[in-house]
Amino acid sequence: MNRRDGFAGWVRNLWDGVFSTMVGMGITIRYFFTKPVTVQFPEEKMEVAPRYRGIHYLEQDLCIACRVCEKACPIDCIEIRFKRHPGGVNEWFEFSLDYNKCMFCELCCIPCPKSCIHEGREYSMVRYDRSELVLDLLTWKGMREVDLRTIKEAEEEKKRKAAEAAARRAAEKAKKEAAAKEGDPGKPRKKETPGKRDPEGGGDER
Amino acid sequence: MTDLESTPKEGTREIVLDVRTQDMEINMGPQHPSTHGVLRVVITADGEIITSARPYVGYIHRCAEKIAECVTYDQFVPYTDRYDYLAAMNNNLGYCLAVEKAAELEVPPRATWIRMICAELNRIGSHLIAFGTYGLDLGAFTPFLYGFREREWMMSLFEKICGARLTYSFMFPGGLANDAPEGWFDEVLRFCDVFDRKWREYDALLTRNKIFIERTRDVGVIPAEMAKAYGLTGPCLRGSGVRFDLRESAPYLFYDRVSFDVPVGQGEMGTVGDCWDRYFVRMAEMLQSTRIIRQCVELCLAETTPGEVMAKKPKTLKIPPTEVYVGVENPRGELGHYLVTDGKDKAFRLKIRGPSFCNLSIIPAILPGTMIADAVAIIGSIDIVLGEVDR
Amino acid sequence: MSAEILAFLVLATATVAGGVVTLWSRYVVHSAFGLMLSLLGVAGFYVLLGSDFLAVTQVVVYVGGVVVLYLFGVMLTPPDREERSIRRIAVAGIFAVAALVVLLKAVFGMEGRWYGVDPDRGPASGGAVIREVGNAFMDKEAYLLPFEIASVLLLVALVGAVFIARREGGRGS
Amino acid sequence: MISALPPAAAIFLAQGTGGESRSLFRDLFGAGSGWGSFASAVLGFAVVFAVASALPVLFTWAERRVSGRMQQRRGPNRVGPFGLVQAVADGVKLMFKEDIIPANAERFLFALAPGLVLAGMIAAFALIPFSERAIVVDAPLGVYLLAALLSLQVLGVVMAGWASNNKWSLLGAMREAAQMVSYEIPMGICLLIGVLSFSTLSLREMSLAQADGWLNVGNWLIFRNPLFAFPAFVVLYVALLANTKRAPFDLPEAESELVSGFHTEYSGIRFSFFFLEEYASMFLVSALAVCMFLGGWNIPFLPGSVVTGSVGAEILAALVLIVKSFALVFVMIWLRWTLPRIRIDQVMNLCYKYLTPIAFVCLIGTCWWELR
Repeated sequence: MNRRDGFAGWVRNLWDGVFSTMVGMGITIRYFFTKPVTVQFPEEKMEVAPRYRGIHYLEQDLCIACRVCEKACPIDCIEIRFKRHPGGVNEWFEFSLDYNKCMFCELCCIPCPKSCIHEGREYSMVRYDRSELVLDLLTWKGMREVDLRTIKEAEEEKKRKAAEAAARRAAEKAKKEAAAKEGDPGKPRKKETPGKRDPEGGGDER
Repeated sequence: MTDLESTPKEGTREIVLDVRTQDMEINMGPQHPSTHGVLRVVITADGEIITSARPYVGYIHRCAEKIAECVTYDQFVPYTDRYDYLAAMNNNLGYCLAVEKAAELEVPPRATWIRMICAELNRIGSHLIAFGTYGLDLGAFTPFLYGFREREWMMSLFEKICGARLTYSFMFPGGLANDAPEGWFDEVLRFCDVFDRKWREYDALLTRNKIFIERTRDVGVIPAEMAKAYGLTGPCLRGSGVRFDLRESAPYLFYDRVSFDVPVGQGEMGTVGDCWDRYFVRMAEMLQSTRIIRQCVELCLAETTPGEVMAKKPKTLKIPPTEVYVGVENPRGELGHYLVTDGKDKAFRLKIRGPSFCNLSIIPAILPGTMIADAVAIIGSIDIVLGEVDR
Repeated sequence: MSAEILAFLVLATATVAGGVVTLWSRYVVHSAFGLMLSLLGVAGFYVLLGSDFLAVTQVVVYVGGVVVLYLFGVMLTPPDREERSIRRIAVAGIFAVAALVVLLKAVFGMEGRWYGVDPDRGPASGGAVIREVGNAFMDKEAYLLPFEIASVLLLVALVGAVFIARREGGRGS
Repeated sequence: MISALPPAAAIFLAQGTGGESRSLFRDLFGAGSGWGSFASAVLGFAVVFAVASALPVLFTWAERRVSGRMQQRRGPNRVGPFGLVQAVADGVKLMFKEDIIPANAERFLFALAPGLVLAGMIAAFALIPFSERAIVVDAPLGVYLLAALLSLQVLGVVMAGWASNNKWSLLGAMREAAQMVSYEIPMGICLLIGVLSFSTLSLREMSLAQADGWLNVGNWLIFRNPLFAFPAFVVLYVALLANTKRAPFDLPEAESELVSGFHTEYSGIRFSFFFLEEYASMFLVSALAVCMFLGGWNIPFLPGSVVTGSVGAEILAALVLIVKSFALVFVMIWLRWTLPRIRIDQVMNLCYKYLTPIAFVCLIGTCWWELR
């Protein structure tokens, strides 16, 4: 199509060059008079989608410290340190995410049995130092008032149960001693098992 | 400046008038504005004419294949995003298809349709980068930003469906992480319409520009036989006039249910297989992609109901010993995953065939004899992503 | 000391320094740049002499053209690290001394001031010089024939250069 | 500093060729030789340097704003109103940046080159007639001298490329040498057309000759001789684009090919010299084209006789010339952000196969037109 020799080709080339340049210039000048599409970042921020995978947040009161997220993370950027107390209460020391490594793949959120870790809509994370990029997601450390109460209650419960059990045992013993009878497997059902993995891959968390 | 004290290399040669010139050895990259990443090409040049070129790769090798043996099947998905980071969806897709084939998972049709839409959208996004950076390589800045403008919309579509803008980790073995949110399909259709209009603009601004044509036609010609011999795939192969597209020749997903053309290079501006042909194949593919997307959206809405996007699969996927190979048509060519399993929850071996790596292999063959400016045009027209070359 | 003498001294220094660099440097490129300096100095002399047309021509032809072509030709050459042979220096020296003698004779043979503008003539007006030059070139009585012969010669040289430079089967377009 | 020497020398050269000039400064110091002319040279240098370094500030801003808008971006908008002070801020930054000379570079030539590049451009600025009297040096050889000075900067570029001891720089320098030497031919021929039409070499006289006529535009060269002068104007414009290394002829610094071409190794204040040169010469060559083809300072639709004499009229005329030149600069920017870059052999092709023949045809046509 573009191959033509001799003078006709010369003229054709010249015309093509001038014409296509004009067309291109027409396009650029048209945009010259349109509004820019730029978003002026710090002043105006782009509306992120509801599903945006940004900086994590943790619903700590739901979290049962099952460490599933820690295991699911392909790059081991989650570190969880806690101490389990009676009454299903966890004394929190650390639930940190290393954002030097984190790649926001959401793999930690998908298997969570309680759906308590989420990727939020915050995305701007500017720090002066790399070490500051290790964020602790905990909203409280250690234990709350309510936890202490729960523990106390649990301990009291335990004590009561123990006492009851002791009493029962004593009674049973007495009974056993009195006559051979079937035992009571009454064991306190306290331990929460990690929930089954959500087969829908987390589903739509909206 | 050349140094005569070094012994003349094989590049030394005599040209007209007995002027003895010594070739200049230039390091193009790894830090060079137009090597598309950390590619290093050692060029021997006689003035402006290249006499030999040797690419060196491996600067961002990240052991993706080894990592695949150390993480579970689900956990590897984020890594697939990262080899061809411009087409993360397509990488996700290729990997998931391989795992699904090995595990014999049944993927719900809605997930398949959405996968197709995402793959094609990402193809557009990837080709837009190819288009933009190619303009950049040839000195035209504006098309780059126009391309980015449309790509931005495409990325926000992905953000709406999966929450990420570049590394999506959206497809998992068995289906998708999420179903499409409300109104997403409509926006996809709107995007297609607008994109088709903008495409005409790109065409007028860059594709049909005389300078652009002169820079790209008859440059870096890859004959069909040579392209096949070097194992090129994707637009590089089709640019040479070979009609080979996995979506057509070995349909996966529902590609056999939609109609589309496979653009091949026809030598419209010069020789078949020149830079312009490769470039134009990409441009034409973008239009085909919008065509596919429209059909997919229509069929998806007609045939499926929302919600069902993940196959039933065990909590920890364990695949009995088998080996599979699945190739998908990535924007840059055939992305192959060869997966060997051994019954554990991790792959025994995963071999990734990156299209860019194979396409790159042709550089030493076609660069000699061209000019340095052409080298930039040729490397750009092959459209490599170094993340995938090195993996 | 008038400004003119100062200018002359500066220009003379530049010219001679350029010449010395041209001769002494082992880098051919340095020589070319030295030549450039020397030629520019000569252009400055022409300015001082009020011959602006000649000065500008000197810049256009020698500095902008000849030196650039030299540079283009020699830019890729390595430095000449060979020992300088006594014979070459001797031959060059003989020529240099001979030229110096001739030049000195010419200089001291001049009457009146040998720098600056001839006080009797006054600075030549640029416009007038060009007109004179143009007329001389186009005048049948003056230089028309040599001018035309020279242009034909240049044309032949041009065609010849194109013919030589033409590579067999060059690239398209 | 070494870098400042060549510009001073060049302005001296330009002053020297002034002959019986009627420039403002000559009037101020009395038209004599000796210290008066030296002082006027110094003053002229100062004025020209000020103008030539103020314009790039404006043009870099314009370039970035215009390119931004053409790409649907905003361009600089943080520093000062509309980001106007951005260029100043950049200039200050460049001044305080570390000035690096590569270890194996030719230190002397490396330092000299930026000045040499600037020299021709600055001296050429002195020759532009902003109005009938606002002209630093009214050389009778105007156009010829200007062409000579423009041809000087190639030496600086070649020197920079060679002295950097960098292969990319060297390649850029070679491209520059080839390009400049080639494009001087069509440029020269097109300038010759102007000379032929007005039978003078002085830009001031050319501008004067373009006054009056129909609506005060009829005598502009491109309207007076539309058949040949207009194509010649286009050819000249393209050749000047190549001469200023502007896109699509920015091969010597083609950043996608040669990293940054001849100024790859330059940084800080020395780099700013190259930068200054590029942007100032954009204005310079535009003003040259305006003076020759677009009526110089003549105001359209306003008879020339109305606006001569008074100081206000002079300022108005200067403004008109500046506006016209800005228009051409805008087209340069516009072209840069539209077109891809040409390959070096195509640059040569364009020059020798297209521009030169067209220019010759225009020259012969103009001869016929003037003799008609």
